Amino acid sequence: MSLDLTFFIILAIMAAVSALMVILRKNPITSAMSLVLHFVSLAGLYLTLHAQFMAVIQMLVYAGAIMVLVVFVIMLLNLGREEKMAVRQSARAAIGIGASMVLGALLIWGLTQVMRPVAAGSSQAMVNGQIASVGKALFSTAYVFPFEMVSLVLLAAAVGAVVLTKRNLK
Amino acid sequence: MTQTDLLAGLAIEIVSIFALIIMLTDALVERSTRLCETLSIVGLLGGLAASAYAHLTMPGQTAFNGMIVVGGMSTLYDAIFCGAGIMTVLLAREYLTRVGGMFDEFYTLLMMSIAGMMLMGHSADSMPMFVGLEVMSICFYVMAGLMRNKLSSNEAALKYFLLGAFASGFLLYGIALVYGSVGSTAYSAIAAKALSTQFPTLFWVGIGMMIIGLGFKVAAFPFHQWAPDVYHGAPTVVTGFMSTAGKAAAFSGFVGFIAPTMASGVPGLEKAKVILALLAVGSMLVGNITALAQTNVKRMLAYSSVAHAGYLMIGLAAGNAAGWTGITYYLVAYLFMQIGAFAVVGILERENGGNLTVDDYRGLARRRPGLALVMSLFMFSLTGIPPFAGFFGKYYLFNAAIQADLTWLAIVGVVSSVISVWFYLGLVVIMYFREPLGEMEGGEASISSRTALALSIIGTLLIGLIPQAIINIAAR
Amino acid sequence: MVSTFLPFILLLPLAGFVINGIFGKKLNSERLSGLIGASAVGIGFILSVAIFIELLGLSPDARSVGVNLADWITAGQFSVGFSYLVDPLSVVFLLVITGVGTLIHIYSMGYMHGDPGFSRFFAYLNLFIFMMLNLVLADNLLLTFLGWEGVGLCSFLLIGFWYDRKFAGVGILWTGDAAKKAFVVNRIGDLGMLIGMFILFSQFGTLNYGQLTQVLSSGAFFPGGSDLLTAAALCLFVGACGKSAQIPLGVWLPDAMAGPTPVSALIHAATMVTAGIFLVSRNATLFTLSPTAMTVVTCVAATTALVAATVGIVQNDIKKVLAYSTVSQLGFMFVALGVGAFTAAVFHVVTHAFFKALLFLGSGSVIHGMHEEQDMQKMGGLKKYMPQTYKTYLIGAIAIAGIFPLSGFFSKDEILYHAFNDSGPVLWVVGALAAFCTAFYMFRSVYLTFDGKERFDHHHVHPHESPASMTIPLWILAVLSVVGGFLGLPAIFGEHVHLLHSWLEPVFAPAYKFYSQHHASHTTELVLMVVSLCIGIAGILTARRVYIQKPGTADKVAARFPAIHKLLWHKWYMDEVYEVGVVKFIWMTSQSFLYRIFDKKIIDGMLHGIANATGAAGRGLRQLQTGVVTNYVTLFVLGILLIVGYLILG
Amino acid sequence: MIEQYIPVIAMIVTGILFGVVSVKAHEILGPQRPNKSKETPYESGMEPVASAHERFSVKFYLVAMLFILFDIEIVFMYPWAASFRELGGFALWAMLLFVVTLFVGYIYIVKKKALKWD
Amino acid sequence: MLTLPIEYYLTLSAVIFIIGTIGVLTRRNAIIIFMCIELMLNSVNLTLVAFSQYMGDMAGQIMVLLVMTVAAAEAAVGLAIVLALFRNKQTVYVDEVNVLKW
Repeated sequence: MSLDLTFFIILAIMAAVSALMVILRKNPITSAMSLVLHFVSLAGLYLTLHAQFMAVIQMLVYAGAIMVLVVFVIMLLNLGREEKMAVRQSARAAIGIGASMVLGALLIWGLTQVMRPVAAGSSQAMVNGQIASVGKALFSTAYVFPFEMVSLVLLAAAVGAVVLTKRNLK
Repeated sequence: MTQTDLLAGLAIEIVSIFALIIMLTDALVERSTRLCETLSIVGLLGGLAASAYAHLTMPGQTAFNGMIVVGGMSTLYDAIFCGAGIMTVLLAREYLTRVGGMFDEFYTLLMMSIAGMMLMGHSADSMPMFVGLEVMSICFYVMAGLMRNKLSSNEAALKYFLLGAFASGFLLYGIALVYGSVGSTAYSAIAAKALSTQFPTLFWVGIGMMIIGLGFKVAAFPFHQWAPDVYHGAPTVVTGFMSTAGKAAAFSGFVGFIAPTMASGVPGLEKAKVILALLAVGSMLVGNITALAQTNVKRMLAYSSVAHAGYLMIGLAAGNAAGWTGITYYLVAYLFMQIGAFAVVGILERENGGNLTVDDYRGLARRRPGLALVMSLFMFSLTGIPPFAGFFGKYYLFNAAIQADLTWLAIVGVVSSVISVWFYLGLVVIMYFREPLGEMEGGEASISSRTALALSIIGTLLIGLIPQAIINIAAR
Repeated sequence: MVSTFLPFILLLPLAGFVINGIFGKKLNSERLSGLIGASAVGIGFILSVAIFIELLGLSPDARSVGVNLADWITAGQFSVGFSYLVDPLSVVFLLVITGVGTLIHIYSMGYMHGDPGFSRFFAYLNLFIFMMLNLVLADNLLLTFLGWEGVGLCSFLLIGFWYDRKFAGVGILWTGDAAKKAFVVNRIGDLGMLIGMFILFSQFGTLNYGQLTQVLSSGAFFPGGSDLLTAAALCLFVGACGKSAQIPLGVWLPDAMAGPTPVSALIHAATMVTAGIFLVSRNATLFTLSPTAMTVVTCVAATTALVAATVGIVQNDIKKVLAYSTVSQLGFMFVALGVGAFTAAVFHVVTHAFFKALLFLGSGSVIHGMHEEQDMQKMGGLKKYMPQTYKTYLIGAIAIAGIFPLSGFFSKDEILYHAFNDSGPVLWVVGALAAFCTAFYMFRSVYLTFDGKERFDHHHVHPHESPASMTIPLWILAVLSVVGGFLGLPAIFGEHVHLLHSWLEPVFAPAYKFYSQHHASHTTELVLMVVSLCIGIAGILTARRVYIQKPGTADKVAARFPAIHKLLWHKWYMDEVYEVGVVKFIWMTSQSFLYRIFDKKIIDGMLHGIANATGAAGRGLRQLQTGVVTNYVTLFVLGILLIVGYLILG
Repeated sequence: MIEQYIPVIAMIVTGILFGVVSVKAHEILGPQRPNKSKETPYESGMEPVASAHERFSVKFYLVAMLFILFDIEIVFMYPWAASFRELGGFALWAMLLFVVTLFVGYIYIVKKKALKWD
Repeated sequence: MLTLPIEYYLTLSAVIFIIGTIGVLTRRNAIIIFMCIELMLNSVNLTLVAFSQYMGDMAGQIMVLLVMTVAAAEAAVGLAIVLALFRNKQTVYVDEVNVLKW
């Protein structure tokens, strides 16, 4: 077993198990911490793909910023207590879970049946994963417009957060 | 990047910059509501002018390395978004002040969402489409919850947010799979490379997921369930805006990737057509039939908007040029009649959620004859009675279906529009032919609300009289 | 000249609608509003006559002029304009609509006097005329459909004109409900018509009447085979059934009587309800190509004619008698269409427009004079109070009963003749029975209303004759009802005396290519004429026996014919025969079966059933909307599963 | 080529192990004899009066939200900063526009007193 | 060099995506539902990065940048909505939030 495969398997198991923990743990804080672990393992997986910059910002944005916010809110609302049960046991939930499982099986089967490894650009991967390549692409004519527009998403979020939560807004 | 690129994106840039200016105005100026209102209208008119300029000087050109496309249909989309924005601005202050949601941030969010929509309408690549969609959606989540002290508004925002983010996940997955199969996010790559892709399954699952994601945004069955609740709980002006401009934006995104897919000739195209046709059938029937059982006018209109998404999807399923122009025409027509209907609902609504049930509309013709008359016109148009705009919209869409050998789909469309007669004209009958239950308070409209109503009436009639002009612009 | 006048004919009523609709309240003058409304149509009539004269001057083959006003829809190679076709058929309808329309406008100025919605009423009437003209003048199905929907809308607005009045209809309490019922039933018909249009368009790529007729008559049949052709014809016929109140879509017409009487006369007797006949005549070639469709038309029409006539017998509301009569007469017209006698159908449309408008306006005059009383049992002996109304109403009744030489005789006889000739004795007998009933109930209404004891309350009701603005139109229509028959004299009077036939010849020539008509000898024709005349007279006499003649008279007759005396003419025995044999049977069948069960239970039940089923489906689907996000997600995921599964496995 | 990341991974693993071991070691090594007064939180000798889980003010949330805003800004700055000389003037203007846009957001938040601590 | 077949990544990401979906379907707590949606978005990111690297095309990674930005913004807005709801009705459980129905 090659080193690549070893790493992949370890990280993949980590990612899948932590994802399962997110949906199975009763305590919201535990779920949140599992999610952090999941983000970290995804960052590891990005490294196995040689997408170094992606791995870095995965840690910064997800594990850093977003999870901070989530945990903040959980604390804020004093939701540290546990739910009665982690997963609802009802016919509807069973249908939903069943349907999702079948969907997942279909997806995996469909995506792997006809796939051949895409190797066209894999030699490029080392270069493309580097921060400089991302910079070059991001500031090219093509992507600069979506990049500028995405700032509106952030502003809208800021305005929305203020308007929805700030007390005594004028 | 060149000057041409900047000029091509000018409409979006103007609206975005005005959004920033309004944000600053809101932050720095005391009592800035009127100023924000004026700035919004100026910005939207500017956007319209820039879009018209682009349509005249560079129709059909692409800019930013094929990221966005200019002129033709995208100009009509711009007109829909800006038009809806202007009417919403005219209606908003009076209504929001009454129901307790008057924050100047409303104008910032409105302008930002319009910028997002315009980006969607112009996009020739799934990347800007996604960004535009998210700008729009995030603004909508907040706008739906704008009456932050009302539980119904909070609930609407929460439901919209959770389901919307969930659907975004599917859209994104679809984009990723299509990207993997054709090697690019550009729509032109779908048309050029999809036929030769080694991974047709990947491609079709991707397209299917994108249909699901955008099907949610247009509120198509079975992804429609958010719409009645959100449209009901959100402030009425926001509902009117979301259900017209929001739907139009989602359809502009839809047409963007479905059109090249239909043109690509990839094996399996028939399956995609079947799916779109079934979504259309489900939306039309479920929307119209459920609307029958509603007692709340806002909810009734919400369900009927699901049905209208179904009519529009007929155009997608047809997958021909007549379908695309039909969708565009219908969206223009729908803008006026639907936003007008919600304007009337908003004018009548009271701060505690009163005057919203069908019973409150009894005998409206005697108490508010003007409002009853315009509401009836909108109802007639929504039903699809000639010569109002709604009739021609349906006509073009059904015609497109027939051209695509989908006569059965057109027939289902006609049948479901017959069902819609019951509740649309039922409301007219109630307004005109029923005794009122008690005294009605409210219903006085300010000058700006009247202007908005007049605009929608003129639009509904004019679009019906000059359908060809709209079709000509769309076909360019 | 045609192309110069036509826009005025069309646009004047539209202008009248706009003026009365927008400025009506501001004008605040009944005289002015009425004048604007009536003159808009009146000028149209004069111009129509001018067009008619011009066409007369042309050779028969050149009497077809297309006028294109504006391009309306262009989609690909498919284009529809606001383009109109002036040909013999449309000119006949044009003259009837504007002519009768003018008279009814004048009449309305008297009838609606003092109504707060006076100007609104005239605005609607004018809009109706505009839409109706679009319907008949269009040169393509789509524009006809625009007019079709438009007249439906106007009918809706006008039936519900007094929306806040109580009205006892079939399962209906309010006038507004009657309007809605009419509209909904009509939409079902429209659905059929739309589907028919779709089929035609998908097969031929055109909706233009000229092109359709050309393709069809070229012998190159439907690319889709004759089944599709039958389907298209039947779909159009469903539309025609809706507008022209044929079984099973006829239930709305009696309830439509909730509208003001001039509306009943104009829309629900003279013009709009004949739109179905127009539609079939316009597409005569299509129908003649499908024997199945023709048979269906005949059967539906004959059933309607007879059923409606029997139901008419037991009605006590004077307007309802006329309403059922209208349904029955429309059935006659469709019988004519079904046997390929298109000219006879159009002929009956014209004469029917005269005498039925006359009868409705007469009944309106009665209702007006009786302070809005419509129940015939509370009338009686009115002829001395309103002699003008009585005389004209009587003329109308004689005309519809089919008495020589009034107009109804000729047109009805022609239909019966063709029924006998082209179908057979069974159809003839059905028609004759219906004709008998017609004569009977019409004279029943005459006697109950104008003759016999005065059954109204003299303290509260003071019958009076109506003003001149109402009686003058009555007299004009009476004259037309008398002489109208000479438009189509039967062949025994000589060659080429059937003016209408020669006039319409070029229009129906392509259709006759596929549906040759039999010609019987003059003797057969004469015998049939005499028999049908006798039937009419018999109907009248029966009515007279039952409602006028006193027991004394009956005794005298009985003494002369002792044998028949016991059976028929003895008062008590006659009463019993009448009670048990005729009235009870007919009453039973019509009141309990036809009216109560067939009309109310089956047809209304079906409509309500559909409505209830959709309503229940609506309430059921509503339960899906539980308000809980996770449930929504479940449906969402199921949808995704189906879509993705279909894409991967399908 | 995953080998080049081994030192990084080794460090992460060591860090995690150190954290886990130092928390868990005393549970395993030390004696476990809990009683009721030992389990109550130490409040300088006072009896605890309420739950230790106290709800924070919403101001914390607004600050955290602002942190996200500028965190993302930084994320987009990295690729630019890493090679801004090669990218040239165009990228400078693009980045400037981005920063200015977000600065408008900053002004808004400050002026709306979303960060005011009272 | 990338030595593993891309199916490995696609399969893993499909698995995580479905786990996220199941979480959305079964949890009651709006915040946890939101976390599950984040799981789904992350799995898509993995797919995008994999495609991007295997095809040698930068668009996928740019897309991931944008998705992360959007996710951050959604987190801010979504949690603000939860806070606003909590203020009016002391709950974050979605099955207790059903005033709007039918």
